[in-house]
This record gives sequence, structure tokens and C-alpha cells, in this order.
Amino acid sequence: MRYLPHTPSERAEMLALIGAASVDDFFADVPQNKRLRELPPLPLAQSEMAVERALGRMAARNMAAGSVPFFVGCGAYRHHVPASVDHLIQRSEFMTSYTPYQPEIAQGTLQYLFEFQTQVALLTGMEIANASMYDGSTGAAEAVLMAHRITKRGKAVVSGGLHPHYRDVIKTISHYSSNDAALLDVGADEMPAIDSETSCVVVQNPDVFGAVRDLAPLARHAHENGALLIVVVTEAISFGALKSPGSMGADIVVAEGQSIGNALNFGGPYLGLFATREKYLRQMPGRICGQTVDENGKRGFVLTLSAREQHIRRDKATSNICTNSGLCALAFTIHMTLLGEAGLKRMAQLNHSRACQLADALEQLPGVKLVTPRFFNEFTIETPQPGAAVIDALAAKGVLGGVPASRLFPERSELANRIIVAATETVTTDDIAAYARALKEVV
Amino acid sequence: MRYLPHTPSERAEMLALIGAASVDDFFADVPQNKRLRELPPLPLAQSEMAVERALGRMAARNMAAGSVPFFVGCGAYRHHVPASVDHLIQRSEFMTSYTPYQPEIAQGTLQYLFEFQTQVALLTGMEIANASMYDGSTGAAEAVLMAHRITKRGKAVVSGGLHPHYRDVIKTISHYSSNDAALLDVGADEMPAIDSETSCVVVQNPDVFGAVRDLAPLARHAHENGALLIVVVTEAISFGALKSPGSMGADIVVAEGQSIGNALNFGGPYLGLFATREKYLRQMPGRICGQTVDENGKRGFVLTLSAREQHIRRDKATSNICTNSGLCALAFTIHMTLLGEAGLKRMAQLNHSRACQLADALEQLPGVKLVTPRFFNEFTIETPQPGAAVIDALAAKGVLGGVPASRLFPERSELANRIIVAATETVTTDDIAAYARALKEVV
Amino acid sequence: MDMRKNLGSTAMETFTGNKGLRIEEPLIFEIGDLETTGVDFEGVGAGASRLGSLERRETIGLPGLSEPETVRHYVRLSRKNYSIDSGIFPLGSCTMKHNPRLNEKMARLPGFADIHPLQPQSTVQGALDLIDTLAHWLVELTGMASVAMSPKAGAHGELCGMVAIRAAHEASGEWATRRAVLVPDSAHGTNPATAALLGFEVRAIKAEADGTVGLDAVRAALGPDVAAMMLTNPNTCGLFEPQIVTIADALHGAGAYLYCDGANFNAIAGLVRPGDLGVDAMHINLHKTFSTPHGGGGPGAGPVVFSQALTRFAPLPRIERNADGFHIVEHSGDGDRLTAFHGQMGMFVRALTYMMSHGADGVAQASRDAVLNANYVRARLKDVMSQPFPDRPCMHEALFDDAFLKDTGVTTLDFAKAMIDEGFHPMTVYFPLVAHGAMLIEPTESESKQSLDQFIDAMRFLAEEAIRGNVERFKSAPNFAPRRRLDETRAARTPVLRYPAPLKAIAAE
Amino acid sequence: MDMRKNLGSTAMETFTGNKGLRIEEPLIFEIGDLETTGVDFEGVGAGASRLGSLERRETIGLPGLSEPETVRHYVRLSRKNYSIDSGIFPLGSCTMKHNPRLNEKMARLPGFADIHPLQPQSTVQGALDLIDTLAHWLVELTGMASVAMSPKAGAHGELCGMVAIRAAHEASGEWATRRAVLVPDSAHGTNPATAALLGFEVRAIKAEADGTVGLDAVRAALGPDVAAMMLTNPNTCGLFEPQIVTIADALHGAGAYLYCDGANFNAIAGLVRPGDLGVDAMHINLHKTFSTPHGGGGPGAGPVVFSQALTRFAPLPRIERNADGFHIVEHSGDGDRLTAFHGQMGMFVRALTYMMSHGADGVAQASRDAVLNANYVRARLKDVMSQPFPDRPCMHEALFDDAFLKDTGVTTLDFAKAMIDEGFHPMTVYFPLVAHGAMLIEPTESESKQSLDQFIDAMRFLAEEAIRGNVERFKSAPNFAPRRRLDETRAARTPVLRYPAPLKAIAAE
Ligand SMILES: Cc1ncc(COP(=O)(O)O)c(C=O)c1O
Ligand SMILES: Cc1ncc(COP(=O)(O)O)c(C=O)c1O
Repeated sequence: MRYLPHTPSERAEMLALIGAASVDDFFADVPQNKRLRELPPLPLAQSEMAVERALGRMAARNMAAGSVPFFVGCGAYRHHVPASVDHLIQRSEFMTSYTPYQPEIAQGTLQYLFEFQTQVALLTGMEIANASMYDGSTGAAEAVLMAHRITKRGKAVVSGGLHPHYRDVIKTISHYSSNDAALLDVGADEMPAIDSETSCVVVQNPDVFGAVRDLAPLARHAHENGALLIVVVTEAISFGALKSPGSMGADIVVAEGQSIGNALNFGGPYLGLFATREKYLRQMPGRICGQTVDENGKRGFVLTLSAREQHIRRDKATSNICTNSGLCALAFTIHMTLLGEAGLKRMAQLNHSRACQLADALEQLPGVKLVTPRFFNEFTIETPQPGAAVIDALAAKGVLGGVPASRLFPERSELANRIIVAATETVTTDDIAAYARALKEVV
Repeated sequence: MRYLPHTPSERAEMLALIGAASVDDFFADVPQNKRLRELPPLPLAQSEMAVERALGRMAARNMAAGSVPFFVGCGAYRHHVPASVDHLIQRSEFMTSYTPYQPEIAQGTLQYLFEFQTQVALLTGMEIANASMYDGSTGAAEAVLMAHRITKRGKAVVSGGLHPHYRDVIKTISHYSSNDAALLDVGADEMPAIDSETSCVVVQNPDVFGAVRDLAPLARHAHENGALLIVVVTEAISFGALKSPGSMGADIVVAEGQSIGNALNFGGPYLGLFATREKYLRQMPGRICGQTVDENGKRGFVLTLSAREQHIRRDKATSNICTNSGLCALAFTIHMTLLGEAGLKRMAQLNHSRACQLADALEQLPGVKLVTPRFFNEFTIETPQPGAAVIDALAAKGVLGGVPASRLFPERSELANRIIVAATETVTTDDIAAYARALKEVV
Repeated sequence: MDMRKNLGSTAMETFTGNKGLRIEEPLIFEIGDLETTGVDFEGVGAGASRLGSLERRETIGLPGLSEPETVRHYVRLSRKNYSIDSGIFPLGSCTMKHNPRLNEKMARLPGFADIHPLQPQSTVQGALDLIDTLAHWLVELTGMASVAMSPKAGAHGELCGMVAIRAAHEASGEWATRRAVLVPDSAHGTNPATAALLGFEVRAIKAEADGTVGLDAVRAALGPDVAAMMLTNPNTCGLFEPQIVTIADALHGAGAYLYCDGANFNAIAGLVRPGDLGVDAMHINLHKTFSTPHGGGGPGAGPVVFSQALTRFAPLPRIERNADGFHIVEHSGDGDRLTAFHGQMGMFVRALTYMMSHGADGVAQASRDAVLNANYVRARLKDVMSQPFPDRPCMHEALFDDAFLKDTGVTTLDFAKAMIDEGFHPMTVYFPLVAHGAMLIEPTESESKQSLDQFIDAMRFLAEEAIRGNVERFKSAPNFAPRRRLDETRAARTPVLRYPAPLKAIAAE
Repeated sequence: MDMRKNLGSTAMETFTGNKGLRIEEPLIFEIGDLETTGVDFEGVGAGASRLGSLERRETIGLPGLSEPETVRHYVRLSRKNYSIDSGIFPLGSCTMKHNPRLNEKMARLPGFADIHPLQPQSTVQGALDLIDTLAHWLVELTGMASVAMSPKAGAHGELCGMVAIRAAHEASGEWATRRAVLVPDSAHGTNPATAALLGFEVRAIKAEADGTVGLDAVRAALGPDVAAMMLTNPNTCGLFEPQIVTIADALHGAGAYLYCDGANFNAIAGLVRPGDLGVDAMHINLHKTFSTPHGGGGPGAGPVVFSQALTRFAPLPRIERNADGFHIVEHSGDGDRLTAFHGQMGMFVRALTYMMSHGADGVAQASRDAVLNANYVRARLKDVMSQPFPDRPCMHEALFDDAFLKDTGVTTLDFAKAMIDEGFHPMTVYFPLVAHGAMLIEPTESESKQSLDQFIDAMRFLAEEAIRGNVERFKSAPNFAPRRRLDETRAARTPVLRYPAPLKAIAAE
């Protein structure tokens, strides 16, 4: 087996040195009747060539986004990631190292984490950020728990524009993590009632339908009532175009960072961005990298403030997270460094203008209505037919036209004819024309 | 432009420091009327995304070997190269470094060259090897020149089984390099006449038709007449199955190393292997890596014996070669290290048995005749129709069935109905069946 | 930057501060600026904006670098890291095994990497097949009834498993009275953290003198208020829990569930099935046992296998197969959900590639080699180092404590840092807590005998040096790493968690 | 291996000989064996063999390693190298510019990497289109009539160009009397080597005091026996040959051709066209000007552009286009051939990717930046170092000599080795021969101002140190590289060119 270095004679030599007759000796503590007598009924070892063929066949049964006009968003976005990003994250020293527990030989990882934290803080308009969460949705649930800890209240108000999967994750964690936790759903544009049990208001911007709004009034409303404002962002490119959550009064910002540096990957691995105000530092979940000096006085970086974390605080920790999304954070940081301020703004502008072009084109089709007039790179349309049927018909024509609202909100029949459509910089004028043509035939 | 770091203001700052008004100042020595006033009529800069799309479209217009049953050989072979090989050769430190002129910071390159040279010597059964040539064909021409230098004779005898492109390269270089050079072509199985002007006999094994033979009698014949035997090998995997050229009496072995570690690449870059006897060391062309010690007595490696080379000896050099095939040699060395003795022999065996299976299957078709009964992984068949037509018809059915002999020997009408067919470990039983089925329909 | 400050008094200091191939690298904030970019875009026209007053107008402060500068910056940073590809990485509990490059290649096939979690299910049948196939492998290898694929890492898997356990108790109406979770004191921090997060009360179980969990201790803690036990097996001392079957029986008899922390499944995969031991839920760290790369801290993947009893409490989404293919069930009544999409697809591809490459036979052999290697390390070090639990054979990792360093003045940390100078990544230190000054060595099956011998010889040398009283080597270590020992106290006392100066100010400097 | 020998007397020596991340690595012959393999194969049955007595039966002696060991071995080796991605690599004449990763990605598309040179031409139309498109770029940028794509590197391109020149003289019946080739003494070694290889007589032309070739010197050497001149422009001193147009006229007037060594085309691409200067043939090192990676010594690619006069003497194969697509002409009468197939396709993809990315505008800007950077380095170093040819502006590289080191005891080589300690790859040394103790610095356009400033500051510091008499820093250098200075004399005197012991013997040791 190509991955196992020992020859049979080396195994024998080692056993002899140990003084064991066979490897079975080491399994003495396993009850005899619990040891498998045969191999599990699974295929045997295969050559690289054979495995490559088998997986290649599976891959070929999927419609790759890059092979068709593609307009699917709702929390995961197809962007062009420069080739150098993927090359760099595959450097052995990044890809095959562990969490930087020995900082003297992990400065590479630690320095990029410091860069990452700074970039996230700048993008979100917040003071500090952690070294990543699993993804946006788990980050959102952690943010709610953090708000509970800070305010010592136990109820979260969730705006209707929040991605329903995010809402469900928050709901699940809230339900199980705290006995008196409760979740209040309010309409996307509603100013929610905040009572003395409400720890936070969770709002997404742009929301799941693509609509953007000014969050400052909501922030004021929350703060006046002793609650925190948690802003969720699922499209990180929007940071380059939209007023930052921090500038609108957010206390915690949670974002899905996949758009920068990371592929679609059918939903994972993704990258949770988590930023907050400095005063809440000690309630923040997750790893944090900090600057320090070595014995010679040279600048260096370490993981720090681990008194918040499970490996030190165990059942008193702010979160149970351990492994996070390190390499996705690296991809994010590299892509973000390549973009820089100028590139990000240009990219965001291009996303917005492609989406505007697309909206203009679709709106002109008879029967198609634009539901979200103010958007960044994603919007919602209404069609005469059920959205799901429209999307399937488009797919049959080789156009991946968006997400039917019914897939996310099966229970809300008023959304049945709606489709959420995204357009990024990867969309060409031809793609837009192809979509309009196909949709015209379908509706 | 993403690859150019300077901002306009940095350029201005630098010009100011130099004391130049503009970059044009530096071009003062270019006659005014020879400076382009406009950009050449070529496309302007494009984004990575745009370039990727354009090249992707070009690539899609080619029939990739891996997408069809594939049996083409004749000097380039499709083998499975483990994924780790391509990953490792892309390490920045290998890929973006130069020829190891500063050995103290190029030990990585130098050590693999030393490993490579040893592997090549072992495979060919020779004493020493150089650090690579461009490819097998240019190596073959260099070998002939080397034989001329060693024997102080000027005529080469070329066996008819030599790949005709190799023969043409030898012919071209022989013609121009030495005024009295001559090339004598003899039949593949002929024992050539060697006169006092003959420096060498060049023979390929397996030959271009796939036939294998014992070279010992030819070696004896050459040596008895004061000539050297140059053995050309175009399929390096055959070293794992066939008696080594060294053991059969070769004086110089030249091989195309592409099969090990390197992709088909439509013909290049490839890798010339060059090995000889120690006594001819100082007549060998190309770079050579040697072992030495540093000031602390630690083992290290350097480029050595450069008194043979152009940068030292200029017009007295053994060759004009400078840049060679370094990274292809690395791919070869890594793949060879992964294979090891056991893996190479197994791979060679698998190639041979696939080819035998294929020959058996094709021979059974009415009208198809096997012309080369003794072969390694490539053989020649004769069909009732012209080979070129058969191959085109097969391609139309999605089978790349080999090389029509007429493509290589357009002038030899007796070969018009022959096809040279290769089968490597990448060929499956299904591929063989598909070939037989398609050929049956075609002939 | 004035580089003259790098020049100390000795001739061996350099002007740049670099030392040959060891190159100092500033932060992007110190080399980038607001204008430079390494990404070009076509067709960014003025274009109508629909954003109005919501448009971001202020300077963000993000530095940009051209592509050559970016590549160099991150290549230089990478060179300051140790990695599996540099040498043995014997972090106990972390399972730093070889990461095959084929896995990376497969994960990047556009058919896997370039598909969207919400595109029509008819267009991702191959992806669903892959997840289903991987699920089948996991179920077969563990002997469990089902698997939830969505958890994002081990700790997230713990959450998933313990959520199911709580849900089961809620469903049976016992949640109000069953809140205790038994957790051995050798457990990984994520175990108590997870239990506490979900509203359980953590009840610690002391290890026996031999490092394992005793049936009596469990029995003593068991009662009608106990919801579950979280047991790691093989445990964090590297020992197989000999009582696990009877403990499981006892728990089940008392109406509680057995959650198994499967971080160490790599010792027994293909040889022992947790399902046969009475486990009700167990996460599998694909980034440990099945070799998806650790990536400097993630991403991982933590699918959870369930017993029949817990299967219906698994979270959404789940994949089902019927006559017309695979379906993702994304909504189902009040089903729980732990993450937005379907799990770590990128890691699934890698793990399945690894499994298919090894096959059932290779998985079993890998487990055997991992155990052999740990026992070899242990056998060759036991005379110069000290073991807290010397009596039982170890599984895939060998645990030492700092008793052999007593009175030398050398601590476990010093010892670890001296290993860095010798070219090794240290083992896990100070974990598990049940060993004093713990040193937990997990070589994995990827190490050759030659590599193990070199490591062992160096460890023996260091142990002897410590005992000989050559303390300076330890106290000053690391001497040869990119940095000397770093001041962690300062980092925590005066936290600097981001680059402070806004980029504009720098540019003006 | 007994590692105790690594331990010297000082406390700073390590047992393993490793120093932190600087890890010593043996040869594969010292760690591999004959059985181990890192590649699995299915279905290697006994099978009938048709080889009979020709079968290789003896042990070859090739070591095998498992995949984890192989990856580690080569990763460790890589870490002993400097590269462009590590820092500035200012090797004059070598053009070590940034290698974009997009180029690598494109070259690996199966439609380019996985096609065979002899598969039916109808199945490779995209590949032929790519070659044709690249040819078009080269012809447009150079202003020449045609291009031969097959040469494998610069020197091979020289061969191609000089073959055409000889063929032209043969065709006109003058070859018997025209055998001299004029070669300036600043020329790269490949120029005289190529000329000599092809039966020309090399006639050296002395440079003028200002480092350029004088018209008078050329005229003096010109005669009816002169076949051609090989001129490098910009030349190897980094200067544009101011007389090139009149030299070309003189050559043409005398019935000779002008071969231009295009290694330095990167200074003028997009700004000046060699065709406008009177050049008849010129190779283009795609691995220099168009950034295909140097790969530690290759592969490169050296297409040759030709004037109308020489076009018909270009070698086979060539690509033609007609109504039904592209065709490769592989045979044509007695056409010359220089290599088996169609040239360095892998490099063509990279070069075209580079060109399309830059565009005509970017190519011109890159040339301008390259020239700007060299002049900046020169301006900032000229007061502390010495220039052999200070009078003219330089192009893309700045040439210094060792006059400033006179009486310091420090040689050019010492200076270069001290640069290694500072974290830089040295410039080209002792070339061109026309400068004493030459130091030829080519920064390329890929370096930022910040990078140049750091390099320059360090160079200034070293120059000052040398003049201050701090010689030890130079004589002992490199102190921090993976190896101290290596004994090149010993290597040449007692050549050890391969691992000596057969592998069996090692295994038995
Ligand atoms: C024993 C044990 N349990 C749980 C975990 C947590 O797993 P993860 O880091 O994947 O969240 C780890 C790994 O760090 C571990 O070693
Ligand atoms: C001036 C000059 N001419 C010719 C060459 C030879 O080119 P190559 O190395 O590509 O064969 C080189 C490069 O080494 C060079 O610098």
C-alpha cells in the first residue's frame, strides 16, 4: 500500500524489539469477541489510477457551475479566485501543519491569521475579529450565545430576511443551549419589539432575498432597549460596496467568507468571519491570534486569550470550537491581499453592475416582476409559474437560474413563485442574454 | 496590471532619484525612428478570468487522451503519473529557481540531479549520466557528435528502426556540424558495414515499430571495427522489462525520459536521458552534478566539470546546450523514486501484458496482421486499408488507435497499410474491447 | 524601516536581519497600499448604482499587493512553518498523518469544487452519490445504524451527537430530570465544553490508576439523573478502555446513552467497530482518521454515526435515495439543523479518496501500523523517560510524563522547545491533564522505521542531556527556529489583535 | 548513521545536525530499498511474456520510497533552494521574473497537457491554433517575417538560426568561402559554441571602451568570407547597441546575415522591433521574456524569428492554415529537423497566457519597468560600486565590476556569497567577460520599489563593509545557508557523479 512505509521485515523487526508476537498483542484490552475476525465488507485497496477514474465518473455526473450560465446564490457565491490563491494554500507548510500550538515554528500560520483578523475587522467596520468559525451559519449561532452572555438575557429576535438555514441553526442551538431561550421571528422590514429579555436582534444585509437596507435605525432601536445588534452578511464581496455593519451600529458582525478565496464546494468547507467591539473581546468565541515579542525582542505572533477556550476552560468556555477554518482563512487573506482596497471595490462594483444589467434584462420579460428594487448582486423576481418549476425548466436548458424561494421557505406559499437570482463578476453579457432567452421560453 | 508592482507615483519617484525625465531617456541609444510610436497591433491586457476562458476554449477543441481509448506511442507515451509528482515539482523552490549556479542555496536542485544521474545510470546499465538534455532526439544527435569526437571519425550508421524524426535530427546536425559527416541508413535487422570512417552505429530498442532485439551481436560488431554503439530508447518504462543497453554493450545510451513523470504535452517539454561509460566522461555534453564537501566537511553537491561547457570553453565546448530539462528531470526522479525497483518492474510488466492482450485481440480480426511478434508495449499491425484512413476512421469513432506508419515514413509505400499501436498501464480491458470493436467496423 | 538596527556587535549579524534562506517578512500592512491590486477586472464602467446612500464611500484601509509581491509574501511566511511534509509531527490526539496529493486533486475536480449547494438536485447526483458512498463506508467501519454528515469538525460533531441525546431525552419526557453527563477527567476540553453548552451538567469521573475508566467509578456516578457519558476510546492516554462494553451496558441499563469521542478512531478502524461496543453516537474526525489535511487549524469534518436508538434524532439535512435518484431532505417538521448546507463536501471527497485508496485492507493495516509505531516509540523510550500508565499496551499514541525530568530543572515545555532545535515538531504537551507534565506522542502509520529511529534517538539524547544537567540547551531553546521563545503572557496581558495604524497614515509616514 | 558525530563542542550543535526548520536530508539511496514502492498497480498477473531472453532479470538497484517518504524527501530538498518566490533573484541575463500561477494552471488543462504529438491533426486543432496564435504574437512583437517554433531553449534557437544562415549560404553556393562568424567578446558562451558546432569559424570582435560594438571594428572584420555576425541586443553589458542598424547594413552589404541573440528581448519587447533594426534571425527565450518558469535549469523554449530572406530555411515542422483548419507540415523534401516533435507546447501555453494577460500594453510597460528598475539600482549603487561602462544609460540590467573592491581582499565571489547571508540570491558574476570581476544585476519588472530599496541598502552596506576592511564577513560567507562554501575543485578533480554503492549492499549493511 503506497501510503504505508513499512516492509514486512521492518514490522517484524519492530515487533521483536518491543517483544510482542504480533500486533494483536497490543489489542489485548479489546474483548476478544469485539475484534473483527474479517475485514469489513468494503472494497479493497485500489491504485491511484483506479480511484481517479471512479471519482472522475462521479464528478462528471454533476453540472459544474463554470460550464453553464450560472446565477445561484443565497449564501454561497461563485467568484473568480486567482490561480495563485489555490497554489499558495497548497504549500505543504500551510496545508499539512496543525493549529499553531508551537508558535516558534508556526509563524507563517500565525502571521497570516493576524493579517486575516485585521482584514476582517476593517471589512466589517469592527474593532476586532477572531481567527475564523466553521461558516457563517454556525458563527451566527455563536453570536447569539455571545449576546446572551453579554446581556445576560436569553431571547433573540430574528429578522425575516435572515437566511432560513441560518435561522434554523440559531433556533437549534438556542433551543438546546439555554433552557429559557426563545426565538422571535419578525418581518424583514419590521422594527421589532424588544423586551427586557431580548439579548439581540439578528438581521442579514443584504438579506436572503438580496434586499439591502440601512441598519442604523434598527441599531439605535436595539441599543435603546439594551439589546445588541448582530449583523449577518452572507456575501462578503458586499463589504466593498455597502456601508459597513460597524458604521451602522452593529455590535457583532458574522459573515460567510466563502466568496473571497474559496470555491463553492457544494456547501463546504466555508469560512465564518466573526468580528465585534473590543469591549466584548473576552466573550468572543474561537481562536485569536495576537502580537508579542520573542526573547530577542523580535516581533512574533501567538494564539492568545485562550482562557476563553475549551482546552483551558473546559465546561466554562465561551464555545466548544476547536478546529476552525484555518486554510479557508488563508485563502481569504491571500485573495483579499491580491484585491486590496482598489480591487475589492472594483470587484464589488462589477458585481453590482452585472446584477443591475441582469435585473434590467429579466424585468423586461412579460410576466416577470422584480421584487427587490434595492440590491447588491442578488435580487428576487416573481414569475407566473412556481419558482421551482421554472428553475428546473431552466436547468433542462442548461441555465442554472437561481434558487426558488420555495426551496428555502417551503412553508410560505406566498413565496412559491419567487426566484432569488445572483450575478457576480463571473457572469458575462452572453450569460445574461442566455438567461433572458431561456426564461422567456419558460415563463 | 496585476503583475507589475509599481504605482505611477513610485515610478515618478524613481525617475526623480535617477534624474531622468521619463523612461524614454533610457532608450536614448535606440535610433528615434526605430522606436515604436504605437503599441504593436495585438490585444490589450486581459483579466485572469478572460484569459482563462479564452484558453479553456482552445483546450476544449482538442481530444484529450484521457477522454478516449488511447493507443498512440511512437516516442511519446501516456502513463499514469501520481498526483504527488506534479504537486512537488510545483514547489516554488524548484519551479522558480535557476540553474544552480550558487550551490550553497541550491542544494535542493543539486541533490535531486545527483539522484537523477544515478537513477539514469542504473536504468541504462551505464556508469555515468548527465543532468539531462532537451529530449531524446536532440540527445541522439549529441551522442553522434560525441562519438565523432571520441573516435575522431565522421560517419554515423543509422539503423532503419530508429524513429525517423530522430534520424532527421541526427542527419541535420551531422550535416551542418561536420563537413565530411555522412549518414548511412541500414535496415533494422541488418548488420551494417562499418568502415574506418564510421564512428558509431545508432540503433533503437524497442525500435520505432515496437520490435525488440538483442543488441549484443551488433555491439560486438561495432567494437570490433572501432566504432561505438549508441542505443536509443524512446520508451523509458522498457528499462524495467528489457535487458539494459549497458549489459548488451552500449557505449552511449540516449533515451526519451518523458514516460516517467512527464505528461504528453503535445510533444514537449520532454526529457533527454544521456548515459555513457566513465572513460568518455570528458566528451559528454551537458551539465553534470557532482558530490563534494563544504568548508565544514559536510557533503554537498555542485555543478562540475564545466570545462566541457559553453560558458567556460565557448567555441571549444562539447555542446552548446545551456538551459536543459531540469524540472522534467525532477518529475522523472520523483516518479522513479515512488516506483522504486519493485514498482517499475511491476509497471513494465503491466504495460507488456496490456500490449500482449491488445495484440491478441487485434490479431483475431479478419484482415489484421501482427507484424512485430516480439515487442514490449508497442507493436505494428497491417490492415487491408491504408493506415492513415483507418486511424482517421477510428478517431471519428472516438478511438485514438495509434500512428499510421505513413505519417512517419511518407516515402515508404510498403508501410502504407501499417499502424503502430501502443498500450500502457492506462489502457483498460474496456479500452481494448472498444478498440477491437471499432477496428472491426473499420477494416 | 531602518535595517541597521539588525546589526548587533557580532560579525554574524546581518544588515537585513535575514539569515540565508531564513528571511524576515513584514506584514501586508507594511508593504501594501490602497491603490495596488493583484487582480484585474474588465468592464468596470460607471454604471447605474441602486445602492444610493448605502454605498460605502469611506476608505476601508485594505492593503493591496501585486501578484508577484503576494506570492512572495505568502511563500516566505510558509517557510516559517513546520509541517507533516517537513518531518514527523507527533502531536498526540491530532493524528498528523500523510496527506495524499491525489485527495487534493480529486477535491478540485470542477464536478465537486464548482457546484453550488442549492442548485437543482438533479444536477448534483454524482455529488450526492459520493456523500452516500462515504456514509456507507463510515457506517460499515463503525458498525452503527446511520450517520449525520453535516458536522464541520470534531467539536461540531460532539454538538450533533449530544443534541441528539438531549433530543431523545426530551422526546421521552425525561429531559427535566436527566441532565448529568459523565466525563472522565482525561477527556478533551471539547467534551465538557460541548456538554455545558447544551445545558448538561458535567460530572467528572476520575481515572483509575492505570489511566482507564473503571466500571465502579461509572456505576458510582450513575443514576436516574444521568443523560449520557462522553467517553473517548481509545482514550486520550492512548489506552483502549477495557471496560467500555460493561460501561455501555451499565449506562443503557440506567437509561443513559454512551457518546464516544471518536478522535482516536484511527487506532481501531477496520479492526474494531464502536457499534459492537455499545456506542450510541460517535463523531469521526475525517481530518484525523481519514487524512484530510489539517490546514494549519482547519477546515475539518466531523460526521456523527448513530445507533438505531438515536438515528431519528439526527439533524438535517440528510440524503435519501429512491427510484429516481438521490434527494437531500432539507426540511422536515421541526428538524434540527447545525449548519447552513450539507457539510464539508471538500473534505468528503478527500476522505473517500483516502478510503478507496486504502480499501478495507489498507484501513485495517494503517490502524495496525499506527499502533505498532506507538508501541515501538514507547518501547524504545521507556528506559529513559517515564510513563504514568506503564501497565497496558498502548494503542496509537504513547503517553509520558515529566517524572524523569524531576530535579533537572527542565520542564515539559523546555523539552518540547529543545525538540524544535533538533528539527522535530514536539508531541502534545500538558494534555491529557491526568498525566503530570504530559507528553503525548502519536507517530501515526505514516512514519517509516528510519524516521522513528531518528526521532527516538534524538529523544533519548535529549533525555540524557537533561539528566546530565545540560540545562542550557533546554532553557535557551529554541535557538534555531524563526523565532526564539515567544512571550505569551505579554500577548494575553496587552492584547494586540490586529494591525493598529490605519493604512492611510502609513502611506504618509 | 550515527548522529552523535553532529555534536561538536559547543552547546549550539544539535544531535541530529538539524537546526530548527533547517533539516538535513540523506539521499534516496540511503533511505529507500528495493521492495518499497509508492505506486500501486492492479492486475499485474503472471501473463505470457513475449520478451524471452531479452527480459531484464538482474537487480537494477533502484530505491523505492512510500508516498509519504517521497513527499517529505523532496519537500525537504526544496527547502534548501532559493527561488524567485523567496526574493529578488537578480541574475543578469537570466531574467528571473515572476512566474504567474495562471500559466501553470492553463498548461495543465487536459486539452493541452494530455494530447499526443502524433494523434490525428483533426483532433488537436485547438493546440495548433494556440501555437499559431503565439507565433503571431512573436512575429508582431519582433517585426519579423516568420517564426520557427520548435527550438527547445535559447541555445537550441541559436542552432536553428545559424543552421538557417548556413543553409542560405549553401543554397547560394557561397558556403565554401563564407565560414566566418563575428562574435563580440561580450557574447554569451552559447554564441561561439553554436557557431563552432556548425562548422563556422568564430572571429572575435573587441568591444569599444563604452561596452558596445563599434561599426569600425565590424567593418574591419568584415569580408567576403564572413557568413554572419552574432550580436546580442541589448547586449550582455545591459546596453542597447547604438550601431546595430548600421552594422546590419554593413553586414547585408557584405553578403552576411545578422543573427541576434534575443536573450535580452525583455528590455525592448513592445517598444522596439528587431525586424526594424535589420536582424535576420533571433531566438526568443520564452523562459526569460515571457516568463515560463526556469525550473531550476529548464525546460525552456527558444522559438526563432526570421527575416524574409531566411524564412525558407526554417526547419520542420511548421504549422500552416488552410480552409479546413491547421496542418502540421512534418515532411518536406530535404527539410531540416531539430527535434522530434513540435516544440515546447507546455511552454507555449504558459507564454501565450502571459502575453494575453499583459496585452500589448502590459508587455511594453513590463519592458519599461524592467529598464526603470535597472537604472534605479544603478543610480543608487554607482557611488559605492564601480561601473566598467558608466557613460550610457543601461537597459534592463546594470553591470558593475570589481574595481571598487580593489585592495580590500574581497573578490566578486566573496561579495556574492555575503549577499547569500543577507537573504539574497547573488547577481550574475564573472559574466560578461569584458568586465573585470563582473557583477551583472537584472532586477526585472517584478520587483517593487520596496524590494529594490532593501536590496540596494544591503548592497551599499556590504560595499561599505568591504571598504571598511571587514573582510571576515565575506571570506566566511555564506554562514547561514544550508551549506558553507563548497569545494568545487575537489568536485572536478575527483568526480563523484553518482551514488556509488549498489543498493543491495546498502540493505545488507
Ligand atoms: C480527543 C479529541 N476530542 C475532540 C477533538 C476536537 O475535534 P476538532 O478539533 O475536530 O473539533 C480533538 C481534536 O482536537 C481531540 O483530540
Ligand atoms: C545572452 C544569452 N544568450 C543565450 C543564452 C542561452 O539560452 P538558453 O539557456 O535558453 O539555452 C542565455 C541564457 O542562458 C543568455 O543569457
